[in-house]
Amino acid sequence: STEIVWWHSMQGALGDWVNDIAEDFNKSQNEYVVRPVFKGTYDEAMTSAIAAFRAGQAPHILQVFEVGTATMMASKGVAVPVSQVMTEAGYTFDPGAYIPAVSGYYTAPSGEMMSFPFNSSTTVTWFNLDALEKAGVPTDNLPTTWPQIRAAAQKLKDSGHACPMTTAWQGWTQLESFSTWHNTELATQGNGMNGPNARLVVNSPLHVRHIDNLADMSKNGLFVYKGRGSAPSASFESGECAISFNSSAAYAGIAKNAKFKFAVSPLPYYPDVEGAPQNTVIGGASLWVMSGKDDQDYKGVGTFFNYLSDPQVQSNNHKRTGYLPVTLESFKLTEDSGFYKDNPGTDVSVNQMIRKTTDKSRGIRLGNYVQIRAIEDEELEQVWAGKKTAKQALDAITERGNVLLERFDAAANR
Amino acid sequence: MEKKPWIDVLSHIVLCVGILIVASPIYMALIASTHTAQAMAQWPIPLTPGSHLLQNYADALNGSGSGQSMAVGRMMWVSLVTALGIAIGKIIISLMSAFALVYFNFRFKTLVFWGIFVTLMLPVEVRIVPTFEVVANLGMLNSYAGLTIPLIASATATFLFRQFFKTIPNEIVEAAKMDGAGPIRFLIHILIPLSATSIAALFVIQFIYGWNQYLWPLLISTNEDMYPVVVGIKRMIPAGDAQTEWNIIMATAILAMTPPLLVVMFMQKWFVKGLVESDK
Amino acid sequence: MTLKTQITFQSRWLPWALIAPQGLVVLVFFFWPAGQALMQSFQQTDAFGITTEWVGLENFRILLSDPSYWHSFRVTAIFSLLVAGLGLGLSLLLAVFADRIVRAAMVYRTLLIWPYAVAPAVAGVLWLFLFSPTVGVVARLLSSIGIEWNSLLNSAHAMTLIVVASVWKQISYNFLFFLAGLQSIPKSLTEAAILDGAGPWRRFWSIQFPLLSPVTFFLLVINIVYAFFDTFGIIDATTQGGPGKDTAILVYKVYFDGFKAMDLGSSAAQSVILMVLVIGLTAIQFKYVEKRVNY
Amino acid sequence: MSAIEFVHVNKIYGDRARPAFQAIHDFNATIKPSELVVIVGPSGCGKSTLLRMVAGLESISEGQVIINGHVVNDLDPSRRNIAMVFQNYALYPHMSVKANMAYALKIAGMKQSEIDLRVQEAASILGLNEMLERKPRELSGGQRQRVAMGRAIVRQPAAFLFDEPLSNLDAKLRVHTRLEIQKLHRRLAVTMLFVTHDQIEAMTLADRMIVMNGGRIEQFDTPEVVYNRPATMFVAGFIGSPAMNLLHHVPGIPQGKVLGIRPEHVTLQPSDFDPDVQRFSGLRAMVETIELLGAERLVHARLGDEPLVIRLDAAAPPPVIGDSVRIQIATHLIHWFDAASGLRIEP
Amino acid sequence: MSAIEFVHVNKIYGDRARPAFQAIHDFNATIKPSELVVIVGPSGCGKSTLLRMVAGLESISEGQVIINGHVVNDLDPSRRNIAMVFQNYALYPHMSVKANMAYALKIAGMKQSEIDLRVQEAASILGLNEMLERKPRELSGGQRQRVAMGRAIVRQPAAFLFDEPLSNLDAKLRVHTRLEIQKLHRRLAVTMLFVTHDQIEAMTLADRMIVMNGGRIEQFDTPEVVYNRPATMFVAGFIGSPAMNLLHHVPGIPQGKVLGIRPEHVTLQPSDFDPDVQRFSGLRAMVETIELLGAERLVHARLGDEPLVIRLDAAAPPPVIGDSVRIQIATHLIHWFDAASGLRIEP
Ligand SMILES: Nc1ncnc2c1ncn2[C@@H]1O[C@H](COP(=O)(O)OP(=O)(O)OP(=O)(O)O)[C@@H](O)[C@H]1O
Ligand SMILES: Nc1ncnc2c1ncn2[C@@H]1O[C@H](COP(=O)(O)OP(=O)(O)OP(=O)(O)O)[C@@H](O)[C@H]1O
Ligand SMILES: O=P(O)(O)OC[C@H](O)CO
Ligand SMILES: [Mg+2]
Ligand SMILES: [Mg+2]
Repeated sequence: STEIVWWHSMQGALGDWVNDIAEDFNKSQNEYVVRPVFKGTYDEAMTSAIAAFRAGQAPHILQVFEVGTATMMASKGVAVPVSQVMTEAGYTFDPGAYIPAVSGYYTAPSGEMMSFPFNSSTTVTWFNLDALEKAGVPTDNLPTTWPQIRAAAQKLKDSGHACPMTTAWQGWTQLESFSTWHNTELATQGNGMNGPNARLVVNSPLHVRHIDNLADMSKNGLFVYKGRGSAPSASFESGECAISFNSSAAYAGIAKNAKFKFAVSPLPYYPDVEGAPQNTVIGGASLWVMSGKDDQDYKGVGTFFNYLSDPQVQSNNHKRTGYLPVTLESFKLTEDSGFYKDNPGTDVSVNQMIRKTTDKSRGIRLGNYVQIRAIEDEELEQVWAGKKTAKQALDAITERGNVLLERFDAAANR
Repeated sequence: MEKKPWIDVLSHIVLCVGILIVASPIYMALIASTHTAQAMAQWPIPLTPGSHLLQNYADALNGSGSGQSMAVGRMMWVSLVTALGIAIGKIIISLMSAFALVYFNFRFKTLVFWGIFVTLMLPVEVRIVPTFEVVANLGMLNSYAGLTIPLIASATATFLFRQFFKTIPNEIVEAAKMDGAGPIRFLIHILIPLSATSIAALFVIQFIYGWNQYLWPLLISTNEDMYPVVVGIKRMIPAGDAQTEWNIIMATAILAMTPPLLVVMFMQKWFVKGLVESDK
Repeated sequence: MTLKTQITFQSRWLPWALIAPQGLVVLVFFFWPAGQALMQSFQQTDAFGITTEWVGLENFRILLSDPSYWHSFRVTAIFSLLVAGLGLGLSLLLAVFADRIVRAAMVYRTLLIWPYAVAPAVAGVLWLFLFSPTVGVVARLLSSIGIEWNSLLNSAHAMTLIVVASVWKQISYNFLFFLAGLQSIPKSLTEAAILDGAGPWRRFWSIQFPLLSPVTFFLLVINIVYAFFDTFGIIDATTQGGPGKDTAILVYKVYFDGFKAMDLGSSAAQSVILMVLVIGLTAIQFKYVEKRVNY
Repeated sequence: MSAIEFVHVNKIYGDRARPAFQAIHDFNATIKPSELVVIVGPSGCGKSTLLRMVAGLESISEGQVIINGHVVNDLDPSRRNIAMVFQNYALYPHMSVKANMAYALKIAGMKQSEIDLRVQEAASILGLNEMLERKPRELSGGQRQRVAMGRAIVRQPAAFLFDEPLSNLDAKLRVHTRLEIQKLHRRLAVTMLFVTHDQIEAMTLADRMIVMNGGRIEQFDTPEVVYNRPATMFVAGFIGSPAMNLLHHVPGIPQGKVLGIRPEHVTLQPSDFDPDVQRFSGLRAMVETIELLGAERLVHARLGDEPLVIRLDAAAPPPVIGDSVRIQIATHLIHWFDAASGLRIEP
Repeated sequence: MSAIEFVHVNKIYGDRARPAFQAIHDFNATIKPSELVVIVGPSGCGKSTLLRMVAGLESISEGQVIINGHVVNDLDPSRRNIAMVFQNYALYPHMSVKANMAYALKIAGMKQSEIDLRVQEAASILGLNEMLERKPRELSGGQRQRVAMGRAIVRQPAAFLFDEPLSNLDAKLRVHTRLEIQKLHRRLAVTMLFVTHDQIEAMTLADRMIVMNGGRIEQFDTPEVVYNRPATMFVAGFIGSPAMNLLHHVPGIPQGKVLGIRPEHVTLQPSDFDPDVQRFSGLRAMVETIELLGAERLVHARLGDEPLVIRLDAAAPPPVIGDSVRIQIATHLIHWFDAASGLRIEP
């Protein structure tokens, strides 16, 4: 049987999940064997893949985080579009079956869907209901706008809660998702979706206003910075922070460790901004098919992807991990199974992504994205630390990020 | 020595405080590995041993916690082979080259010397992609050779041996010559036995270096069968969205540091001796 | 000390045969890749190396015109000095006291040797755990005694954190060398100093410390190289260079740009700069060592 | 210029690991001011221990050490006003000769001008003026030895202690340095305690010498007395080179007595019999080897089953190896010892 | 049992770093089979160099070294059938005594049973049977020395080379080991070349001795001749302890001549003037120090501005320090040297 090698970055319980999927698939047929290989964190896996590709040793399937999407797309000839793989393997592939924000994000300007959305997440708000109740915030009508969030945070603080609100993935939730949620550009060229010649415009008045607001909340002890990436997750799970902006996929951990009632809501928005709320951006990762393999191999990949596209499989994945049910059908299936009734709020993420996207909200796809994320972290930390104003920091992000974008642009045009 | 009992008392105090600080992270890891995941996720976390020791270690070992399919036993084996390979390989090639550098005169000796010396200063990580390409081109991915050989390309051991060889009296060499021993016999019969303590010290240093590799094996192994245990631990530390099971992580961390710790403890006598002698 | 002429063996081919294994490994796995890295520093390329362009010194120009890169020099200097200084200072302190206590020295040594066995990746996790804002014992302990520990936003705290973790990892190694060095100082020297009326403090500074200088110097080189090169794992696990760029030392940037951000050209240029820097530094140090070391 | 008294001094070494070991047994002695006393004895007899107790480097288990009338048992080494010269010199390798000598004075807080003066003075005495700026490693063995003495001299201590200060020197330099120490002692007139296991050194240097064995005093007297009237068999065998012949089984020796005779007092094949001198005669010894030492010859022979060394003038005709020769021993030069106690028996 | 010949041997050291240095100058000598020749001379005179050229550890710059009739210049050290005992013994620290001794035989491919036999034999000769299993560090200095010899003996070499093999031993052990080597030589009757800078050692051991200075032979003769008729002033000053007095300015000494007289041939305050013996008399020397060496006394005096050592019997009454004493020198015991060339002038 043909072996399909799949490099992934799923750690902890998610690693088990990946292995289970592969095992199920391998059992479901006997022509192909999918062999998942853990290759470290997303960035480590990608570096491995780059090195392996250069040496002609790339895997068949590579899991790439959304931040690496632009790099993958810009590297022509590295990957085979997933639509092509599926079609050539004899399966029908309908991008329209996917949630628009998902399919849109992984579709190249040429209209081809490049990678297979595997574990997509989005940004949501997590509430500690016990804490809110104790602070006198009504839990049946959770805050949905920033002014309401601020008020709730104030009450939490007054009730003695040391960390009323925090945020994980600050760049993702407070700049990127924030932008699409408010139907505002983070970068030109449709946030880079239309080509590599995008430039950051993250220093717009709306962005400045929001970051100013957070800075002010921070100064008043309403917002407590708990670190980069997913590090702040633990502070919500432990009950320390009552409100947290985080990935929808934080569900698994919260469900397991939280000793309190919790709820999940869409991100808050500024009600006076026109077009808000629009839709949030995608996170997580997708599966890329690497070029240079045999037809037989690609057939196997196609078969595997076809298996993954099965609504029941997708629904199961969704329920198990908190990642999005990436097709509308699997969403329905999950709904019908009564899962959302039993686990209120778990559908929130889908609901806020399901809308028809605009040119400004399809997603963020920037080159040198990893470094740009690092710049976002660096500069925002300066704001929380009171060393820079929101405006200064956002200007700096724009300026420093654009240097990187220019270089990416230049390389892509070569 | 003069009688200053208060200094002795102070010495003990300072050392105890030092040990307290130095050992506390390890103590916390030990504690964490005896509790449930929930206990470790809430403040206050326990500071005394809990009751889940056996369960956690069993989970870590047979992987019924995070990372079900990871066989810690296999990873330990890979680590062991890698660490031994690096330690022994490095010792062997360094012994040979140090021997050549000290006991022979040949053209370009200085050039060779400096060529080897420079390698002290550029760790694998900052040239990792090109190195990977070389290894891949040589077909050494997924092999113990790929895990070990590129990592023995540094000169630490060569220099330690060179230092040590220079302290061996000339007369011993001459006695061996008169006894009819050629260079190879001299190396095997005299030099290597005499270098025992240096070899022991280097073995410890290199074993630990090999055991603790993370990035390189991660890159070079495209088959999970070839992962060392440190990669396994990193994998149990959930990034992104999964929950953090500190208990299992710490149990695995303790398991992972046990072999090098044992090596250090058992060999510390020779280790220290080797360090002192080579230092002079 | 007389100049010792080394007795040698005669052979035309044997030395080369003996050098061959190491020579080969070094050539293939060090010089070849290092050469390629050097080449990369003059190129701009996309991540997968599909398009490559020679840009001459462009990568260096961009780097050197980036104020954050210069900032990173300063951070590196501060970090290295702190790690080397504290690492050496603390381990020397422990070694001096352990040297005094003849009887229990072995016990103390065994206990102090532990961190040496811990992988940097694991060390990072341990410290992350201890300083975790939520369940970290140290973080909580500090805040309970009134120090609002916030390594996330307070640069000084963040620097403290990575310095502590890095020093911790290196302390056993230094300790072992210092102890060995102290124990090799002839006892009669100490006794002579006692008779000369020197108290323990004075004796340490005027006799033991100067006599340890070869060891100290060796360790200084080792520690600086360690601080320069081997600490990115710890930084990555704890502060990731933050807050801002205040703990982003040079090698972390090399690692981040090259390994995480896949900016190979810039990363290669940085390694070249770093290497030149370290070779220069080491050359200076070795010149100095050669002069000083042989009492 | 102080007296040093040992009053019932005992030293017991012991820690948990090893059982207690008594290195010094009830030691009593008085070193007079300005006296040069040499302590001599075989390795491990306790010489260093004794010295180190005086210096304060070793605690005193029992009894008292009294310097200049004061019990110093509990006094800090630095407060005893005593200087010590170590076998390996223990020079501070990182300090110049000058700094080595000045170190103690500096610690004592002496003025720099005063220090310079004293160092200059000591350097002149020892002929070290030329090398004040050198490091110890740049000196020869003999020069190092002198620096070690200089370091002691500058302190103008109440007493000097020397622990085998010459044993690292080669034979020629040893003789020379021995003479220098002697001169120094005469010049400074300071109390000196000098340890050696070389009996020639002891004989030539000492005003009085202490012969030690197994932690006890065997004899404490002037070199002449020690040589000519050794108090015990041990002293007889230890002092003198080649050592005194100790014969147990010579025909005519009373039971339980040992006959001691120095090699120079045994005569060979006497052709001119002197009736005035009463002699053991008619003995026959078997010549085994002969060594020529320049001015004299040592004949190693065997008397019955006991070895006998005879010292002859090189000018005299040597016996033939393997021959049996007639020897004579002058009765008035014989030393008698009790075989059981080893003590000297005065005739 | 081989002869060793040196024919116009020269040795020039030199490498890029240091300028060429000639350590041996036109050296010619023939060591007869079974002879024990001692090479003696001050440090740096080329003794070791010479030995090492015989051993093959040092190349020969010019001339030939001939062993047993074969020019060995280009022969490998191990093929010269020669054994060497080093100053620091150079025992292999990690091997047992037995293994140390067996090593060369093993390399030569000898059968184990034969090896055992030879080791046993050598061990018996040297009294090492008890300690064959010990490691060198578990042996005393003297025992180590014997192992080093044992290592040489087992090979049954054509010649033994010793490079200061006793200098790491203490005085007593030295005397003892010296005798052992002598016995060994007699027993094995093998050619031996023995280097030392200790002239007593040289005198007592040698069949003949080579006195070297600055890479040249000063004298090559039996100890008696070397002692009694030193060929040069250098030999006169080097051989004998205390050394011969060499006086340049004694009234009555002819211009350009140096008077040599051994300390034992100077007489003090002669009360009984013997008219038969022609003497330098009426000389006055100033007594500076006196050393008692047991059986004799050394009087260090000054004759004019020249030092003069006088050796007296300890039984004779010693002079008083500071006194000016009358001395006499027996003319027939005087050695005369040419002041310019240093060569002996036969009367
Ligand atoms: N610290 C110690 N602990 C136990 N025993 C000791 C200690 N120091 C010395 N001894 C023992 O005490 C005895 C006397 O030792 P000491 O050093 O005084 O001898 P010594 O006469 O100076 O000998 P040497 O001539 O070899 O220097 C020896 O048997 C020695 O083993
Ligand atoms: N490898 C060498 N290169 C240059 N000069 C050397 C070398 N070996 C010895 N010499 C010089 O040759 C001379 C003779 O040295 P050699 O070792 O033979 O003297 P030695 O008589 O054995 O002295 P010692 O009694 O000190 O052992 C010395 O001046 C020495 O410095
Ligand atoms: O935590 P995940 O898997 O939802 O992914 C988070 C995103 O990658 C942030 O960019
Ligand atoms: Mg002693
Ligand atoms: Mg020599």
